Amino acid sequence: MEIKSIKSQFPIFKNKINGKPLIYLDNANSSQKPKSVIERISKFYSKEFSNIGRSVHSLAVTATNRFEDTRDLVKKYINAKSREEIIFTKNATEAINLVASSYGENFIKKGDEILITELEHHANYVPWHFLRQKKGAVIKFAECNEKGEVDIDEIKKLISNKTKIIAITHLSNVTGAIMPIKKIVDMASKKKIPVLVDGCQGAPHLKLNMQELGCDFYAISCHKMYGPTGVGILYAKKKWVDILPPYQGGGGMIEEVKKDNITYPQSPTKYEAGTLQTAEVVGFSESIKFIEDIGIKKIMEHEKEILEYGLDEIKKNNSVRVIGDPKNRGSIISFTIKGIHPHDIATILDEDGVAIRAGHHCCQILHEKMGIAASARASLGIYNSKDDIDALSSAIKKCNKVFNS
Amino acid sequence: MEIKSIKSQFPIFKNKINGKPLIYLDNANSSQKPKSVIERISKFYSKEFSNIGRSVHSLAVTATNRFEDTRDLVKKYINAKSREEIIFTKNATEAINLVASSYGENFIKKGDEILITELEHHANYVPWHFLRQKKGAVIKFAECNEKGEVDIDEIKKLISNKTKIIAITHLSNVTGAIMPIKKIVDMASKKKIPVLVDGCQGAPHLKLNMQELGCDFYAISCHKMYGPTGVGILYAKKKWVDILPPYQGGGGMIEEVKKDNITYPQSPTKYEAGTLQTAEVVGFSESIKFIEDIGIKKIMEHEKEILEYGLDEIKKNNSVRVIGDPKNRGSIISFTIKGIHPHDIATILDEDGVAIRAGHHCCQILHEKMGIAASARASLGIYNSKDDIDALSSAIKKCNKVFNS
Amino acid sequence: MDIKELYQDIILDHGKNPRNKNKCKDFNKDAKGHNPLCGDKVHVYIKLDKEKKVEDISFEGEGCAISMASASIMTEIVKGKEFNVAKKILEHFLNMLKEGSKLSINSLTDDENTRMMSLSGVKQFPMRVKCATLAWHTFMHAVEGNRNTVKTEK
Amino acid sequence: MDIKELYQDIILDHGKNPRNKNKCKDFNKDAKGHNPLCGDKVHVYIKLDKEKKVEDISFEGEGCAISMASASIMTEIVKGKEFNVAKKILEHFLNMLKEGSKLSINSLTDDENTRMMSLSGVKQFPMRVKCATLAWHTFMHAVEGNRNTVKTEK
Ligand SMILES: Cc1ncc(COP(=O)(O)O)c(C=O)c1O
Ligand SMILES: Cc1ncc(COP(=O)(O)O)c(C=O)c1O
Repeated sequence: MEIKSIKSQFPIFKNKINGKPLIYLDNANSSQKPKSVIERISKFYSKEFSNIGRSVHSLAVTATNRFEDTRDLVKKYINAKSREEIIFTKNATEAINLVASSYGENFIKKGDEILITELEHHANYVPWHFLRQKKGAVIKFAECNEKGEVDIDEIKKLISNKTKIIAITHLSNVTGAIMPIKKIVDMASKKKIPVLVDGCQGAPHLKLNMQELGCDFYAISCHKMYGPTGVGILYAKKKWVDILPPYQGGGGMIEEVKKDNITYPQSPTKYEAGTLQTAEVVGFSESIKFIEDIGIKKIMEHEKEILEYGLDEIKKNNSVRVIGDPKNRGSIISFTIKGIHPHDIATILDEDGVAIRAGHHCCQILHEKMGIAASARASLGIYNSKDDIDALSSAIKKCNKVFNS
Repeated sequence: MEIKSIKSQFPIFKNKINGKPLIYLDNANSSQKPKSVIERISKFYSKEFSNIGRSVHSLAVTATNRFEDTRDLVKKYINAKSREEIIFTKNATEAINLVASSYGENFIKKGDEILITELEHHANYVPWHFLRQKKGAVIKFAECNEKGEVDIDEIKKLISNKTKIIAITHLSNVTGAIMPIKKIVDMASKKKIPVLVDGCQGAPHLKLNMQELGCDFYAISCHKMYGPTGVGILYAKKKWVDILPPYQGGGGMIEEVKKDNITYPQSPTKYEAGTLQTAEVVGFSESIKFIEDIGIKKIMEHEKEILEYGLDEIKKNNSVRVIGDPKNRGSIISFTIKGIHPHDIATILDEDGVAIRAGHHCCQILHEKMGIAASARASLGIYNSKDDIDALSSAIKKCNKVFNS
Repeated sequence: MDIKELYQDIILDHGKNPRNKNKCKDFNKDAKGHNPLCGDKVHVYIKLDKEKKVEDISFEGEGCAISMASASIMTEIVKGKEFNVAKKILEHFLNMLKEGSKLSINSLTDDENTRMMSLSGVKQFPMRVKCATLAWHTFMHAVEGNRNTVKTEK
Repeated sequence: MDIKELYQDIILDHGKNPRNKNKCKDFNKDAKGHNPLCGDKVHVYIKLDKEKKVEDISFEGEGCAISMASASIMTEIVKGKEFNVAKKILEHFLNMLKEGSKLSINSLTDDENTRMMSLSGVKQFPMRVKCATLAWHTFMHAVEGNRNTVKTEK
């Protein structure tokens, strides 16, 4: 694939970081935005802006159509069954909070069990913790093995007749492990347990097919998919949006408002309170088009090639320890360097324009399990090349030099 | 004031609507964006973008600083006491939901009373309705008089020792009534009742001074302040953010995460879960600068002049009935035309490029009170001029013609 | 686009003087429709015979000129017709609003076709399509015995 | 900006071989500090005499080179000093990190001033300022008897 031409679609790479070209390897945190997305937002504000859904003047009609067109695009892209299954949220975090609240408060009671894993991002633990506190539910953590993956048997083992939901990541943002979601859903659905998938890392890097995957809920952050900040997506199966109550209350999500009662319309309207992220959603349509223009299969192949090259290169350095060795790995290389704290690594790399992340990556449980407080993480996007990996490797060597001189 | 030069800062006015210049009178719904805001967002994505607060590389540092600079700007603009009092949300609706949840679920119990008014937008009723359903609380509606305002005595009358919060609009989005918030706060604080102000319409049109106003919570939607979509602000007094629990759970809002417990940092971090609306918040800094460059006092004077001219002009048409006649009115003219449904009005006006809103404006309670299902609403922004009012008047005359021919 | 294409005289007439606006006697089917955006509300009453022929039909409600005219015309058109025929007419009608196709339905008289076509201007005003179809959908609901209120989403 | 300005030899030395890294005997004050961003953690132990002089001081913890070096240097600097003097030193130190002002504190020897100044490179790395100040703030907390963990916000 012609990475150069893809990279040239991203204005940010025209800038220098500390006098060096930007090597952006912090994609699991947030991805950069192609020109088409940035310009779509500008154009929307400059030529088409209006609040949507509420007014009948021409601007409002156009804006509403652009917004709803994006919903159709998303529906198609993730192969959902109907538009009602696509709910726009602020981010993936809000999507999971929505489920924990609307599903949790109605279907989970004292003593019921919520099954998550040790791999989960705080976004897929804290909302369940709230529920634990409110309802007296129990959270069970499926164990992560030394390869940095959760074996399906570990999940199976913890299922009981009190299990009310399984909430699990699609692709670990620390070890890169890709979870066998379809198998887990098959197993869970036999016991009628709904499955929520934290798709934050899955969505930008894997082919999405909700009808095939079969999960009940899937949470997406658009800003990790080359899209604008401020918008996320909750996919929720029709059978759930038909019965779950609304989450936030306000304008737009009501049907009839009386002093003693309020009724609500159907999904997605029911779940989209107040003025929405109009420009962001419209802008996101260009992200999907960008991905589709390249093709997710090509993206997956390319990222796999760079990932494997990266793992090979980085392991050549004896002081580096790569975290996890999952059978099925995507887009993520977390590591530590002997004697150098991850934050020092990140600072030294930054001097060479190499942007990575250091810390616990919102996965304290996993880091504790691995006996470390923090790690360094290089995470890939479509614009990364072997050159970027080479820059990473030599910057890592520089860390060794600084600290051992 | 030189309105022409202000209007020229808004790219949208270069477009034609149905071949006519755009006369935008739907500002209470959402305002248009000046070039500086649109360009700030583009620049941020093109040169500075990164996720904030989490990484130590240079882009992340810059982005974080720009984001937090905006918080400082907001703090200063609304004269809050400290940065902890400024929480970024998705919109004003979320800000009110946050309070209804974090305050409501902890301080309001069965039989307690929530005092709102008949003027309230659904955003300031539905979240309390949720609480009513969950907790068995009672909602009391202070009556609106035929002038379209709520007399402070009506509020006083309803206060009891079970009143746990007063939630009230600053400026009605239907009648334009400006409520005497300071007096209400003074009255409430004597009885130790916190006051939440729905500042959606107040923020763009009135001088804001939280320390003088004295309210406990103030909700703002940035998109009505010439700012980006996808971002709102909750001002919450220090004494509340110190004790209220978080609202949504996820990354960024935690301190220490263990399998059996989670601790949280202080506000605002505690209330800002997940990846924030980075570009939107940074873009909003330009909205505040835009407003400050003109000066809110000048804006108020200008809008008052146009409002009075508009009321005079529109009342000259005998078939028009203006809704409400509040003593203290801001930026809003809602009306009906005899024999013509508001939606038909909006459609006919649109043909002349005049954008207004028709419907219940998310105030069904108020419309029911006034015995109408819907109204037409012209709402002002800084760029509106007497010419716009003249265009509105003649478009209204056209409605008469179409329907009486 | 001329506003008079939307507000044709037939529509203004039906909007101001809706036909069959009452609760017809002996109705055996009814349903409510609601368009939250405009606040349009209709309640359709039908007397359906055993062969599913619409013996009588009427409506109550309030709303914009388009929705009231559409309801009024709808009652005129389907009265005396078999449900299956009415269903076909609705299909043609929806097609006209969506595709802008000309309407010429065999089962209708020229005059009836003209009345139906008076709503064709709505196509240029996408936000108003729901106003034009509300009464029709509510009619379908009533016949099919669905007790939920018809809701047109925003 | 050169990375070696941040990671000066003194810092690397203190980072690798931190001084006073233990739980000192007979401490009568202690406090914990936490920097959620890096995961830096320190626990400072102080033996304070009645005149508020720091008779002994030590720390435990883990974190980046900057935070460990800063803690190590801090314990060396304040040991034996009055609390008020230590407080002044901290002021100068914070000023150096913020304003980039040169450091030359009367109450310190040349060598001590040099050690403190080895942290001056942090000014160029705003995200790392909290690493450099964590131990100092925790020291203040301990003496002032505040039992809450010191938290540096993200
Ligand atoms: C008075 C009032 N309150 C609340 C809102 C809700 O604001 P938002 O939709 O931006 O959350 C609005 C605007 O729609 C409003 O006018
Ligand atoms: C696996 C995973 N889940 C959830 C999140 C949270 O996403 P957001 O912050 O956009 O809500 C992230 C990213 O931070 C993630 O990597």
